[in-house]
Amino acid sequence: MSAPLIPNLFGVCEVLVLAIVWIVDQILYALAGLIPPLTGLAQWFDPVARQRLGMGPLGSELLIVLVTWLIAVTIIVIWATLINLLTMMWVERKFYSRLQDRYGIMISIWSLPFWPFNRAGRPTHRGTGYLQNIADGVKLLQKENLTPRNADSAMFHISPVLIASSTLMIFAALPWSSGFYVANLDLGILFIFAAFSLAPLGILIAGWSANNKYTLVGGLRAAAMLMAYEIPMILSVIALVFFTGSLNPLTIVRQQDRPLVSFGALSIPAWYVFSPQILGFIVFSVSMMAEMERIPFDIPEAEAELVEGWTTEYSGMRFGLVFGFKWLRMIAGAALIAILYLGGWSGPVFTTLSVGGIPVPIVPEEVWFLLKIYLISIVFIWISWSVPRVRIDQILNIGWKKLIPYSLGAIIIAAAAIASGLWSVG
Amino acid sequence: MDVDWELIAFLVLSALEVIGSILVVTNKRMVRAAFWLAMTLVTIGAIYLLFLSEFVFLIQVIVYAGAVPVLFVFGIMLTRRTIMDEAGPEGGP
Amino acid sequence: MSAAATTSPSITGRSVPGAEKEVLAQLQVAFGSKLKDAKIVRARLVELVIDRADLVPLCTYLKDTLGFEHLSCVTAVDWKDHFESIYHIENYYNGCMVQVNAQIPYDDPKIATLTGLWHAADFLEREMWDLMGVEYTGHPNLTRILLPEDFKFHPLRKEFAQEVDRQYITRRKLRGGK
Amino acid sequence: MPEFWINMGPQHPMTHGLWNMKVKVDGETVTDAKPEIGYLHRGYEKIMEVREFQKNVVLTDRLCYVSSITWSHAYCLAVEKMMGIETPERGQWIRVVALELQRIASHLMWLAAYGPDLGLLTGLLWALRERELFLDLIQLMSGARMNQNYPRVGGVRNDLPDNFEAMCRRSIEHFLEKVDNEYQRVFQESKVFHMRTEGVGKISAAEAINWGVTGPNLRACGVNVDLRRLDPYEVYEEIDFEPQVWHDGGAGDSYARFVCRFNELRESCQIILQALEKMPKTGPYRVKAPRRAEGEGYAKTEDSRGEALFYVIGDGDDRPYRVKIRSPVFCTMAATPIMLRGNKLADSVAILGSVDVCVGEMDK
Repeated sequence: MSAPLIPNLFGVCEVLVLAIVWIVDQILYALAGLIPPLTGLAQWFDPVARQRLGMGPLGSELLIVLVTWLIAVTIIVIWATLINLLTMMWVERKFYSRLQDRYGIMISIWSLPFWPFNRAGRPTHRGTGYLQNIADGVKLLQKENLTPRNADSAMFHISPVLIASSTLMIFAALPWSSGFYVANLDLGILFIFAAFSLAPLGILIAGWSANNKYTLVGGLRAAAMLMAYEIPMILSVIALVFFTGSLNPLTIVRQQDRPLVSFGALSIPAWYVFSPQILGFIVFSVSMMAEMERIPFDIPEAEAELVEGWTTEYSGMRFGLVFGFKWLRMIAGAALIAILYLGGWSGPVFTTLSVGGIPVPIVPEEVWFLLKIYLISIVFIWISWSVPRVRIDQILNIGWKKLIPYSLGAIIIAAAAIASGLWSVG
Repeated sequence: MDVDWELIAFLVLSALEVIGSILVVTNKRMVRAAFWLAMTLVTIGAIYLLFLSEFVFLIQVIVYAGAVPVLFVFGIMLTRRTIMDEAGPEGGP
Repeated sequence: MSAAATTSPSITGRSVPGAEKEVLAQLQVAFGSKLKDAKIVRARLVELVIDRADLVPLCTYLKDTLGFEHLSCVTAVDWKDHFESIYHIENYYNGCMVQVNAQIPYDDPKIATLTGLWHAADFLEREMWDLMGVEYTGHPNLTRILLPEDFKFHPLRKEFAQEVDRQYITRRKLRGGK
Repeated sequence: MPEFWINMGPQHPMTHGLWNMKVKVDGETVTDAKPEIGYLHRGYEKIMEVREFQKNVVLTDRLCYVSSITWSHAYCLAVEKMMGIETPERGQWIRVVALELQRIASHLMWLAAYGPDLGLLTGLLWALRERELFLDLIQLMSGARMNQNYPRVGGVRNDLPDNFEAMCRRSIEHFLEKVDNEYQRVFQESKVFHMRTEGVGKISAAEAINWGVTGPNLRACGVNVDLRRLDPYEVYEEIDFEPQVWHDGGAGDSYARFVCRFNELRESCQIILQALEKMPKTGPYRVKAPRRAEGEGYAKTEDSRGEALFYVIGDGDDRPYRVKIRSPVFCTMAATPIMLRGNKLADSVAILGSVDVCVGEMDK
């Protein structure tokens, strides 16, 4: 019951585009005083002049829509990769460093080797460490891209692109709040799964094309594992759809944004995790952890026996892409868990103040959503840095013999709950 | 100037699909053929999208781009390759 | 562990006092004159000197009858006029160790392998062939183990001497003298 | 999928050092294995023939960089046996303390390396953190963290420093607490750890003895052989300790090897505490060793990885005529194909990590 910070991303971008057009127009008018032929171009941009000349408004033109879309997509990509990806990597590295009794990364803005930052007497490597990931990225950019001699070069170079682009596709349909999204699809959850399911092909092609035994075994393991874990994931979502009746993430979150039980001022929200869906939630989280290749399930790149698994032969920024985009998939996975089971961006009810009948959010929706994403991710990180890796046959046993029956059980429970009327479709 | 954008999109997608399917059958390397197969199937899905059937498009992507080529490549990986033929591991990792 | 009954029923982890005398007595009864030299060096250590022909029967007796189940070490020594292949064989039941020195003539450095008795002899004999050039006949895979395959010498032989001078710097040298 | 060979090494995250484990896999199952060693061969036995008896301690220190004192001690013991001298009592007690400190440091290094083998990097950093305590103690005693050059022919280099006993007790108290609370939880009580280690890399007791497997790896098979007890050297006779032997079922697997080593950490702490108690407070710690010697001497000691045997022959010169080093890892390496066969590829790491490979001593 809080409000989004950005009520409508598309509208915001449209206003932005129109403002830019207006500024450009003013500059063109000013230049037209010097160069008369520019007057026509300036009038073409000017809505007032267009109306006078009978050309119709510019805002409905395809160009403006296209530019607005581009800006919206760019904003989401920058938001996801440049801000959240780096923050997530920083959180993980800092968190597991503290788990291991050490400081971890410490390169910050005070480590920059020029004047305002690097002053005499100030230690250079005592910061928060946020810039370490950027430094790593710059290092990877400077490195040479090696291609193995006998590799299938085209496929070898295509697969990082395939993995990166399919991961970014997720964010086209992933809303960050009730207003902060690119596209509101009716089948948004299905679209996200479609984008998720494209990556295994890239992993397999990467493992095959490098012409290396480690990558081959790593790719085989990745394919076997991802196939085994996608099925329970989708089955548990099917169980959820019995309750939601919709695949639109906005609708799913809206259904959860109400109190389930109230104890005076406090109340338990109607998140699907507090419903008979708890079994599906567990199955979904475990499968998502496998989908992210986090440590108990990270056999595709088990560095102990397979050097670096299917990423062994990549170097330079190609390695950076396939390595860094794991965190992007982690953000997407945590966001999916939050949307489907943990109420998405709906904050706890008691944090909303009611001033004269109008609910005033103390914290905007985006903050709640990010908080949930990072908490889920920290739980994943915590698990993955405190248990050893599971073996391939054990992983497949867990996947095929435990998770799939459990997810089928979740479907039965959900169907029974709906059929007996214990739970009504939201 | 009334451009039928849907027609243009349909033509472009069909051209991609035809080229992709030709590449599938002519390519000598099996993994490349599987890759082109995936591309062909995705473009077929995009044509479904032109007919405003979103659900079929998404299912097409999940099944025919996510699962079927993966199975194909999985099968290809299980076949014999030159790096496995070396008697000892002297010639490469 | 067929020979457990002769010494002690199970491995207790403690040594039996006086076991070396008993072992030596039994060996002298069984082999008699074939032992060129047999003595107790110290507690729990018996030393035997034999000819290379008697190695396998002696070791079979040691392993099967006396319960010496652990071949600890195989050493080949270059005595310039003859070789010696020295086996340290240990008994886990009474803590006794037998050191078998098998003598090998210099011009024919061959001795029977013990891989039939102890698998441990596999690597140990390969190492000694690699470094000393004593050929263990009957060894299933007598190839170089520590040195490269194409190495041409057996470096532990005394004729393979690459360092003759002593390896230290005198104080006079440190001070700048010669 | 045809069977094919995979190189695990020589440049590989699994090999703790420089050796190559060739593994033949059928899909994910290991069908054959072939260790290929010698990448770190430095010809120690040859070099030692041109150095004086005492100066060889510098070399034996470097046989295994995580377990220097135990190796130098084995060499010094063999030379003492050859020369017929005996260390004074206080020297022997100091040696026992040094040996056990080194054993703990070595086992902690093994524990640290075993963590990443199973994908548990947290274990690495925790074990290395406590290893610092023991390296500090060793530094206090000998002046160096690694390659201490501490044992001497005829004793040890220097007496214990004044406050050593108190520092030692404090560190051990802290360490035992960490063992019970942290290591026990992150390793032994973790279900995934049990899944990864139990039942893999099995070797029977008879086979282990026949292949020459010694030390904790043999005790994990249920064979009660600890050379500190079976063939006591120094003053181990007077110390009351329990060799860590795996008695339950499932003997000889990776988990048993882990438990034996892990419990030796605690046992070594108890030995150190006892030694500090029983040690004569004053007295000579070293005798003068003769410069030249003739004869032969052999000593076998319980190294942190198994039976370390030195066989030294002197010909009357001040240099040994022949030195033979029996490395426990060298013999264990011959038995690894037995442990590996039939297991999964991922298990090969869990198995080879549990046998505690140190390439320096293996390749000599």
